[in-house]
This record gives sequence, structure tokens and C-alpha cells, in this order.
Amino acid sequence: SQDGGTQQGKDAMSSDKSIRIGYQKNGPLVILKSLGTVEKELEKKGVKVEWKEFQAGPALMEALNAGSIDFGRTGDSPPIFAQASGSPIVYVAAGYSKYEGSGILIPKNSPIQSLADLKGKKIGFVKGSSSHYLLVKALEKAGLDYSDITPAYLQPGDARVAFEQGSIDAWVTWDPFTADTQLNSDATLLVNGEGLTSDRDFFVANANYAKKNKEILEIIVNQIQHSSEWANGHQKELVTMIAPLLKIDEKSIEMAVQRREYGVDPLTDEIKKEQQAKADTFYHLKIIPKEIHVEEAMMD
Amino acid sequence: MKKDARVPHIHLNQLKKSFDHTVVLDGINLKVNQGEFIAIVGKSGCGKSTLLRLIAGLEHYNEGSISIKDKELAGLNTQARIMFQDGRLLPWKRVLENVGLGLKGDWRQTAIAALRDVGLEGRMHDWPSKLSGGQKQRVALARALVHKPEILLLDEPLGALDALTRLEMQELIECIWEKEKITTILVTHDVEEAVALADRVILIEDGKIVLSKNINLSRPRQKTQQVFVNISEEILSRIVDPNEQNLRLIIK
Amino acid sequence: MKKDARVPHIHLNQLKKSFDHTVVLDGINLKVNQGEFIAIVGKSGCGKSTLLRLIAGLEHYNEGSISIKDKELAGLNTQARIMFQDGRLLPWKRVLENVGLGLKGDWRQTAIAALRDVGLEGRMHDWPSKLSGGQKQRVALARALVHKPEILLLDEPLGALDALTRLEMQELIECIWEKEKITTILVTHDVEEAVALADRVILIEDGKIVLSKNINLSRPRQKTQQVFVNISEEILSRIVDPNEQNLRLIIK
Amino acid sequence: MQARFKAGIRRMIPWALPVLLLVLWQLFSWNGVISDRILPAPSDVFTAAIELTSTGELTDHISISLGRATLGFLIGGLLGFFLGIMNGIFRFSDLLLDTSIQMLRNIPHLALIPLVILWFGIDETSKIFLVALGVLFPVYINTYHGIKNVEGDLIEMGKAYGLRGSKLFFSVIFPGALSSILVGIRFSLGVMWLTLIVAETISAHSGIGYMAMNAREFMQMDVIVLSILIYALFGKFSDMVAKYMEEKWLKWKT
Amino acid sequence: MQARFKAGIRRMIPWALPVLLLVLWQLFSWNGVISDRILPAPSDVFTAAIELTSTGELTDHISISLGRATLGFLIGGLLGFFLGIMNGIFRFSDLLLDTSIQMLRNIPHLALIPLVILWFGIDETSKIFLVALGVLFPVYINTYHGIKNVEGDLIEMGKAYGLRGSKLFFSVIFPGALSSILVGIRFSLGVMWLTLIVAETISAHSGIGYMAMNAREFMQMDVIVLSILIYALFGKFSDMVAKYMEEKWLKWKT
Ligand SMILES: Nc1ncnc2c1ncn2[C@@H]1O[C@H](COP(=O)(O)OP(=O)(O)OP(=O)(O)O)[C@@H](O)[C@H]1O
Ligand SMILES: Nc1ncnc2c1ncn2[C@@H]1O[C@H](COP(=O)(O)OP(=O)(O)OP(=O)(O)O)[C@@H](O)[C@H]1O
Ligand SMILES: [Mg+2]
Ligand SMILES: [Mg+2]
Repeated sequence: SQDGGTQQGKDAMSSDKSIRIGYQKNGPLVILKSLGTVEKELEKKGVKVEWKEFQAGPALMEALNAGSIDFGRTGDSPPIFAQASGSPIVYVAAGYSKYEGSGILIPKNSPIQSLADLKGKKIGFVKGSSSHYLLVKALEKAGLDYSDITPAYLQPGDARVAFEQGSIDAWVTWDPFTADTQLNSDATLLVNGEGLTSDRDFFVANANYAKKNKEILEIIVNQIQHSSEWANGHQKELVTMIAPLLKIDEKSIEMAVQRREYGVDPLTDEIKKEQQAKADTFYHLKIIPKEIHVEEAMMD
Repeated sequence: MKKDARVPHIHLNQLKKSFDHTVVLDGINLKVNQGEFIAIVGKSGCGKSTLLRLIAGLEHYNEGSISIKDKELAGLNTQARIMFQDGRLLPWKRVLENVGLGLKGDWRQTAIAALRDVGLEGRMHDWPSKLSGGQKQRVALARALVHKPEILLLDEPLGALDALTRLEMQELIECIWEKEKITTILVTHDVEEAVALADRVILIEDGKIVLSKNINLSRPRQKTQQVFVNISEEILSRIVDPNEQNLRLIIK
Repeated sequence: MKKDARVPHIHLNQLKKSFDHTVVLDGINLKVNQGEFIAIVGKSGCGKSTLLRLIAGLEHYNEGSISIKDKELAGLNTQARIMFQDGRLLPWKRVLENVGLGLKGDWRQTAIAALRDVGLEGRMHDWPSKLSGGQKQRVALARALVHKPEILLLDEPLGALDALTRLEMQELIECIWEKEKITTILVTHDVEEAVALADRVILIEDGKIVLSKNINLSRPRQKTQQVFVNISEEILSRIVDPNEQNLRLIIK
Repeated sequence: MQARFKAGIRRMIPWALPVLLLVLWQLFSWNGVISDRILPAPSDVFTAAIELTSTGELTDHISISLGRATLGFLIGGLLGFFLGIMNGIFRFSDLLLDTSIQMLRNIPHLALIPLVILWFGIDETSKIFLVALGVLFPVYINTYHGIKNVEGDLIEMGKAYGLRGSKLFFSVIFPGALSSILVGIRFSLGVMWLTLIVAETISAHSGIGYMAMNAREFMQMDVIVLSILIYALFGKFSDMVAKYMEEKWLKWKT
Repeated sequence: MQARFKAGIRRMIPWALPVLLLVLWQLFSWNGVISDRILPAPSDVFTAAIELTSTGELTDHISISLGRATLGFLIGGLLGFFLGIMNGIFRFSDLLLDTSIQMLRNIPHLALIPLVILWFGIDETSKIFLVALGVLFPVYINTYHGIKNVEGDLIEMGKAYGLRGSKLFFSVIFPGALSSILVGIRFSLGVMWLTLIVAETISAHSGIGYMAMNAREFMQMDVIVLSILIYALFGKFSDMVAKYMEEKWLKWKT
């Protein structure tokens, strides 16, 4: 019963000749897609690439779980939930840390001046996201308890409105939302993720697919590394590439791009430890029902 | 208008009504006095119901005028109660509540009494859908009579009733009319019924009043009287007009 | 059943029908021969319509049996066409299509002819809601007659018609019946109409057939004939029974 | 005896299909045709239900949602009802408002959320607003249709018999439209639960919609399926309420 | 002349409210009562519309969605129609299916998505399935109600006049239920667009729902508002279609 994906018979078969990659507009795979290099590389192997766009991480994980896509990128928490649910996914590689773009935003003239001031405040974030973890760690650092704040679970777009309206006192989020809000809403970044969380991207695959197509995944990871290097070296071009896609103004994208380094890390022990700590935190927060060992879901 | 002239209760003046270019009533002149009982007869489709609906204020007319006690009728005629040719009981109200419709005060007792008059007291808690055709008609009649309105408009109120019940209902109508001095207009296809009840019988043909016959018989009228029979035959012969052969068949 | 006995077209045997514990028909026995014309009279609410609906197979009975040509009636009586007391025209079909309902083949011509018979050819493209009460009734009559069924059931088909139109329609019914030898049952509140048309007049009272009178007059019948008047009076007197005073009023 | 037996069967038939589905699903889960990673077996869902119930979580979610649902239903239902009546009766308000309502009706709640947060913040008001908005339209449309379709002859009769205003309304128009209005209510009783799943994405910490969306995010298939089943049962329940009302108020239809 | 003038006014009144709203909004935006950071002025939305149209994006989104919507509408509408007719006419199928349908109706699409992905994958099928599912129920409920409410007397008459099967259906039952069925269609023409916003969260890269949700994610308020306006116009359009059908097929109601 380890072959969760095989009931999608036709999906599994098609994956021999093509690979379906799930991506989100706001992520490094967009760069890869725009450059079009991976198609060329995989064509040599007789493999076609199909790109599937997703608007949210969970939807992408659902598709991965169902075997509707083979490979994709998510933030750091969806794989934890997937593993906890017994979904047949494996970590393939990790992205570089992007802690600088993630953090706690407060409005201009906010009475909140330090982490300790968060006590008793209403804070918006996405439940079970990297921001959730960041907040927990930040509170820990300030010696506050999680129960000292009032959480307001909000999707980024909604949270932005709530933040503008003053419905929430602070907002924990990631780039490009952080940058956009900093620039366009006079918000200040109270803290970023430094020392709290690494906030990495993860590249994940359907376990079944990964077992049979290690080589192809390697090629893709390589190509992501290449596109990342390109991105790091061509920030201007990158900005003009992404801004119209996300329909966010170039200044915000520029800010986000400048404080981020793209790249792929192998699944080192350090990363495993980071990820395990997150899983444990989510377990303690009762977001996942059981303890998991992230290592078990990592491709070797 | 002369001050001393008696003002008619209902005054139709050169009334004209057409539906989508077919003229139904074409210059109707009629004065009905307070407390008068008028019967209208005429062939099917000649415009009897339309005339009644016009007097009730339920229909717009094209030309002419309708005055009620010298006041031009605008919109609904609130003094009148019309019994519709098709009954129109509310299916979601029980018989008693149908009869009590629009009554004020202790309507229940009044309505029960009216139902007793039409012989349906025992059915007051039934839904209208459970009644026979003639029973429905009698409920509708009770509903019209119970209001004791100033103007009573009856559109074929007894069309679905057997001879005996019909007679009883005629007596009922006559009795209420006499007691309350209600100005009454009765549409009927039964000439004898018209002659038995009305002070004046009016015949409509081709959109016009072609006959207006005063019936000066004492009440209660005996249908066996020769005068009665003569008047009935006279009116019938006017309906049937030139076609002699048919005439002979109808008039005994 | 004897082989040589003539099998009645319709045979009601000890038929009993009640609605929620009120008995309406209580042991009706009736044999109607092929091609016979029966008229049913009786007071309002005595069960005439119910009886017709039972023969049409539209109502369940509680006891007894109904046979059509010796076969027990189960469900709808497909040989019969019933004209309902309340018309039941389809409001979403024009007059012509209402008449043509259920006809096969070149229904249009047949339906137009039927409308001509009832004098409404000119209204064939109208919606039923645009017709007067009597016009609706005639359309329903045309719809029933046009089928030339084996059994024709007419429930007060002429209740809303004036004397002249009524006479024409009676002639029409008689004519079609004679030509097609249709077994016909006519419910009417008009005793004269019953006597004018039927081979046999049946009176229902208290759920039972209390009178079954054969009318052996030649056709077409003259309402002025003394025999005719006598028979009518006899039946009427039976309806009105002990109450002599009323009787005198009705019978001329 | 036999009649009672028949009535019993008649009461069971409606459940045949759902039960059959459940049984098949359990069987397929047991013999592995349906992998439990993808679709948990009914028994697992049942276990999840027990667990959530024993911690009191499930009843919390349901009762919180029920509160939001009923309040939203009352507000939206009444509003839809009155608008439907007004536009059904008065020509001018019909002309003025119907188009706007038909336009409003077509705006998805999901797209509206930013504006709702803008107007009503992130607390209860916005959630109840969304439920009310969702419930409004089915009630409106069916009330409107019901009123417009009351037989004109009967209204005319009512007027001719001196009824007007509220009397005419309660004696003729309302009873004539009631059957259609009840369809609207039946529909909106469903919508009432449905909108909660969108409403409860706005900073909620409890509620059945929150539970479902959370489960989706955290890929707890058993809870997702559980919430689907709960929704389905609510659907049946709403339907029973609507049927009860129909039986009570439409007795005259034999 | 005067009649024509009156008719013209009558055609304009329905737009009074939406236009008034737009004007007020524009005014408030100009004088800063509404911050344009949060709610862009109508003129900004208009600019966004022009921009999106000039790149062909908007028409792309709309035409893609239109394709999905119509296909889903056809499938779901027909299914709902037939189920409504079947359950309206046949007692047994009513007993067997109605409960299940009422239960199914109450399951939110958002909760269903994980299962839909399992069954239909992430491509067009799943999106069309969701639209069809959404459209099915209003058509079903109103068809069912329409059929059940055809006057029994008329059906009896039809049967007594030898109509049965399809003839009885097309002469009596269907025309009698039509007015109610059209209400269902009117409703579902709206739902057709509404469900797309959920359906198009499943791996879509175009469509009006995708555009709206995308805008919501990245807080492009002008696009959000634009999509809301587009939905509203679609609503009006659906309504016009429904009204047209009513006028065409219910002529006999004068
Ligand atoms: N569906 C029903 N439920 C209960 N009672 C009914 C039902 N239909 C008819 N009745 C009753 O049965 C009796 C007979 O009704 P039926 O319609 O046969 O009378 P009828 O002889 O045709 O009278 P009419 O001449 O007034 O039409 C009446 O008292 C009527 O109230
Ligand atoms: N709404 C309408 N639209 C068009 N024509 C109509 C309308 N109502 C009635 N008519 C026509 O007007 C004429 C008169 O109708 P009306 O109902 O007044 O006749 P009536 O004298 O009452 O006949 P009956 O004795 O048959 O009831 C008829 O030819 C009828 O077809
Ligand atoms: Mg008339
Ligand atoms: Mg009868």
C-alpha cells in the first residue's frame, strides 16, 4: 500500500514521457519557466514538460497527492502537512533561505515598537504557514506566550486589506507582500526572519514519480540552480520579468528581489533539523495531529 | 344637471369598450335607480360580464362615462360587490373564511348565517376543492350576499344549480334585495329567471341595449301566470329574432 | 353471465363511493346499452359529477364494480371522453390547439370543423383567457365532441349558455350522437334538457338512483308537446318531492 | 400492519443510495481499491468524528456556525423576502431595484471578501453579512416569482371584495406565493451553510467552514470528508425543515 | 411621442441605482473620503479595464470562462432538468433520489475540491464538473417544484383526453412547469459564473475567476473591483436572457 499514486493509472503512464510541474506565480519556478531552459534539457531525454499553475500551496499539494502533477515548489510548511497526512510526497531539494523578505509588519505610527509590545495585539497571518512559525519563534524570543496574542487567520490578500484598515495590529507575511506593503502602505518591518526562521522554498515530488525518475528530477534541480544563478545576476531583467506577471509595481518587486538570493540547497542535515523543528512546533500547536519525522520524506 | 331630477344610482353614458380592436360594448346608455333590480340577458359573448366588470371598476372603458350617484367612477367601485362568473374562491381558505372575506367585526357569525342561507353550513370547514360545482357557486353567492353592499353585481350566479336549489337561491336573492334595498344587476342566461326577479330586463345585442323591458308584476311572482309567460316569450322572441324556426322550439 | 344476453356497454354494479367517511354514492346499479343516451339529474352535490368521474376511471370507488363491455374497468377508461364541469382548457394553448388536444392525424381541420360547430371558428387563435364564460364552455364541448369517442360523458356542458346558443348546442350534441351512435351520459340541472335529449333520465338522490324514466318520444322532440311537458313535470315533481309549495312554483 | 410496513419502507428508500455508497466505499477501502491515503475509509472518518466530538471540538464548530448561519439566514432571508414582495407588488420598486439585485446576486463571495473586510472588518459582522447576502437571493427570486405568479383573477377578486394593503396581502398574495417562497427558503437553507465556508476563511477560529478549509489546507482528508458528510446531513436536515413547513402551510393542496 | 418618452425612462430607471453608486464612489474617491489605496476610483478601474482589454487579456479570460460556463451549464442544467422532471413525475425515483440530491446540494465546492481533483484531475474536466454541479441544483429544485405544482386537474384532463408519455408531458406538464423552470434557469445562469471562481482556483491560468482570485491574492484592488463589475454585468446579462425566454415562452400569461 505504499503506491498511493498508482490508481491514477493514466497519470503514471504519461509521466514516463512527460513531467507535469506545478508552479505558483510567486516563486522561483516562474523564472525557470520563463527562461525555457528545462524544456530543452528534458527534450533530449524525450520528456515533455507541462506547466500547471496554482494559486495556492495547498491546491498544489492536493494535485501532487492525487498524482495530477509530478513535481512542484511550495513553501516550507505544506510538505509537513502532506507528510502528516500520509501523502506520497518527497522532498527533492530546498531553496536558499529568504528570511530577509519575511517578517512582522506594523503600520506607521504603531504603538508596537518591540516584539514585547505584541502582547495582547491582534496579529494577522496564514494559519500553518511559514509566517505562523516565524511569529511563534519571535514570541518565544520576546519571552511571550502564543496565547498572549490574538491570532487572525487571514490569507495574504485579505490580510493586506485588514492591515490597511487597522483591523489587525500587525501582519506576518512574506515577499513580495512585505515589500509592497512597506513601500505602498508606509509599513515598517518590526523584525524579519533573521534568527527566527530560514523560510525556504522546497521542491517536492510525488514519491512514486521520484522513485522512477531520479535522473529527470536531478536535471530539473540543476536547471533550477542555473535559473537561480541567472536570476541573481540579472536582477533588473528579473524584475521586469516578474512584475507584470504578479501585477505588482516594479519598485516592490525590486525590493523583494534585492533582498533575496536564489539558489538550490541539497537536503542537508541542517535543513532537516530546521524542518523538523517546524514540524514539532506545528505538532505542539495541534496543527498536525501526530509527530512526524521529516527525514522519512526526504529523497536521499 | 337639474337639481330636482332624481339622481340615478348607476349611470352609464355612451359607454364603449373594446378589446384589441374588437368592439364589445358600443355606446351603452343605462340609468339604474337606487334599489332597482336589473337583469341583463343576451347571447353568449355579447358583453354581459364585461358590462358588469365595468360597473365594478375592474375594467377600463374606451369612451363614455360611468357615474355612481353622480360621481364619475375612477378605479374600483368600492360600493359594489361582484359575484364572478367563475366563482374565484380562494383555494387556501376554508369555505367559512372564503365567505367571511373582507367582512369586519364578528364576521364569523355573519358568514355562518350566509352559509346557512345557501344550505352549506355543514361544509364550512372544508377546502373549496372538496366541493361540487354547484356548491362552489353557492359559496361564491354567499360571499357576495353577505356584504349587503349598495350595489350587487351577480354574473350568472345560479348557472350550475338544479331547478330546486336554483329556486331557493332566487328566493334568497330576492329576499335580501327587498330587505336591504340593494341596487342589483343580475346577468343570467335564463329569461324566466330574469323576469321572475327583475324590475327591468335589458337585452344586449351587438354591443347595444336593444331592449329594455319594465316588469311591473307584483312579487312574489308566479311563473305560471299568463302575463309572466307572455313577457318571457316576448323577450325570448327578441333574442332569437328573425329565425322563426328556432323560436318555436324554445317557446312552449 | 348469460351468453345470449345483450352485454351492456357500461355496467355499474352496487357502486359505492365515499369521500373521507361521507358516503356520496351508495349502491348504484346501472346498465347503459351501446348507443344509448342517458341523462342524469339531481340536486346540487348529489354525486352526479362523481358518478361521471367514476365511469371515466378518474376516481377510485369503494365497493361494487364498473364494467365496460363486460370488462372490469381498471384505471383510466380509454374509450371515454369526459367534458368536465369546470372546462379545464389549457391556458397555454390557443383555442384551436385546445380543441385538437389528443387528436391524431390531420387534427387541425377536424378541430376547425368542431369549432365551427360551436360557433367559435373566428376565435381559434385566441388564448382561452380571452374568452367569455360561455365561449370557454363551448370550446370544452367542442374538444369533447371532436373525439367522437365510444363513450361521451358530459358534465353540465351547457350551464353557462343563453337559451338560443343552448338550443343550438343541444341540437349539435343530438346530431353527433345520432350519427356516431355514441353511448352518451349527460349530467344536467335542466330537466327539460334531459327530457329533450335522453333515451332515459335518471335521478340521483341520497346516493341512490331513485328514478329511471325511459323517454320514448320521437326525435327531434317538441318541447311544446303535451307528453313532453308531462314527463318533465313528473321528473321535476320527483326531485322536489314532498314540498308541494315549491313544486307549484317551478311547474308551469 | 401491511400499510405500516409499506410506510416504513417508504421512509427507508431515500437512504438507500447514501447507505449503499457508504458501504461500497468501505468495502473498496478494505480491499485496497481505494487507497486510504487518498480517500479515508468511512470507518476512519467515523473515528475522526468520534475523536473530534470527544474533545468537544466538533460540537463547538457546529454550534458556532449554527449561530452565524441562523443570524445570517434571518437577516438575509427577511431582506430577500421583503425585497421580493416589494418588487413583486410595486412596479416602481421593481424597475428601480430588480436589475441592481440581479447584478449583485452574480458577484461571487470569494471576490467580495476584500471589500467585505474593508466595510465590516474581520470579525463576526463580515461573516454574517456574507451569509445574509448568500441567503438573500434565492429567497428574493422565488418570492418575487411567487408573487408575480399569483393568479391575477384572485387578486382582482380580493380587491373587489374590499381587501387592500396588508389584508389583501395576507389573504391572497402571500398564500398564493407561499409555495414558491418555500422553495426559496428550501434553497437558502442550503446556501446558508454553503456560504459559511467562504465567510469562515475570514479570520475565523472555529466553525464548520473553518474546520473544512483548515482540513483542506493541512491535508486532513478524514476531516475534509467528515465535513462533507456533515454538510450533507445539514442539507438533509434543511430539507426536512422545508418539507415540514410545506406540509404545514400548504395543507389545502390536498 | 410621450409614450416613447415614457418607455425610454422605464428603460433607464433600472440603471439609476448602479449609476448613482458609481458616481458617488467616484466623487468620494476624488475628494479623498475613500482612500485609493484601498478602493480605487471607478476611473482607475476603467483604466485597468482598458489596459487589460488592450492586451487582449480580459477578452481571453472572459472567453475561456464563457466556454467553461456554457459547457458546465449545459451538462448541469440538462441533468438537473431531467432529474427534476423524473423526481417530479415518478414517485419511486423521487423517493430514491431526492434525499441524495438534497444532501449533495449542500456540499460546498471549496470542500469538494480535494475530491474533485482525485476524480477528475486538475484540467478542464474538474472545472466543468464543478460548474455543472453548481448549476444542477437550482434547475433541479425549480423544475421539481414546477412539475409538482402543475394543476392536477389539468393533468387529469390531459390523461382523460388520451395524452400520455411524451405527449402528456409536452402538452400539459412541461408548459405548466415552465414558469418555475425558467426561475431555475435564471438562478443557475448566475450560479454558472459564480462557481467558476472556485473552479478556476484549480490549476488555471486564465478565466475570469482566475483573474479575480489572482487579484485577490496580490491585492490588485482595481482588478478585484473590475472583476466584480464584470460579474455584475454578467448577472444583468443572464437576467436579460432569462427575461427574454420568459417573454417568449410565457406569452399566454398576457
Ligand atoms: N374530493 C372531494 N373530497 C371530499 N368531498 C368531495 C370531493 N369531491 C366531491 N365531494 C363531495 O361529494 C358530493 C358530490 O359531489 P359531486 O361533485 O359529484 O356533486 P354534483 O352532483 O356534481 O353537484 P353539482 O351539481 O353541484 O355539480 C358533494 O357533496 C361534494 O361536496
Ligand atoms: N380579456 C379579453 N381580451 C379579449 N377579448 C375579451 C376579453 N374578455 C372578453 N373578451 C371578449 O369580449 C366579448 C364579451 O365577453 P363577455 O365575457 O362580456 O361575454 P358574456 O356576455 O359575459 O358571455 P357569456 O354569457 O358567455 O359569459 C367576448 O367575445 C369575449 O371573447
Ligand atoms: Mg359572462
Ligand atoms: Mg357536478
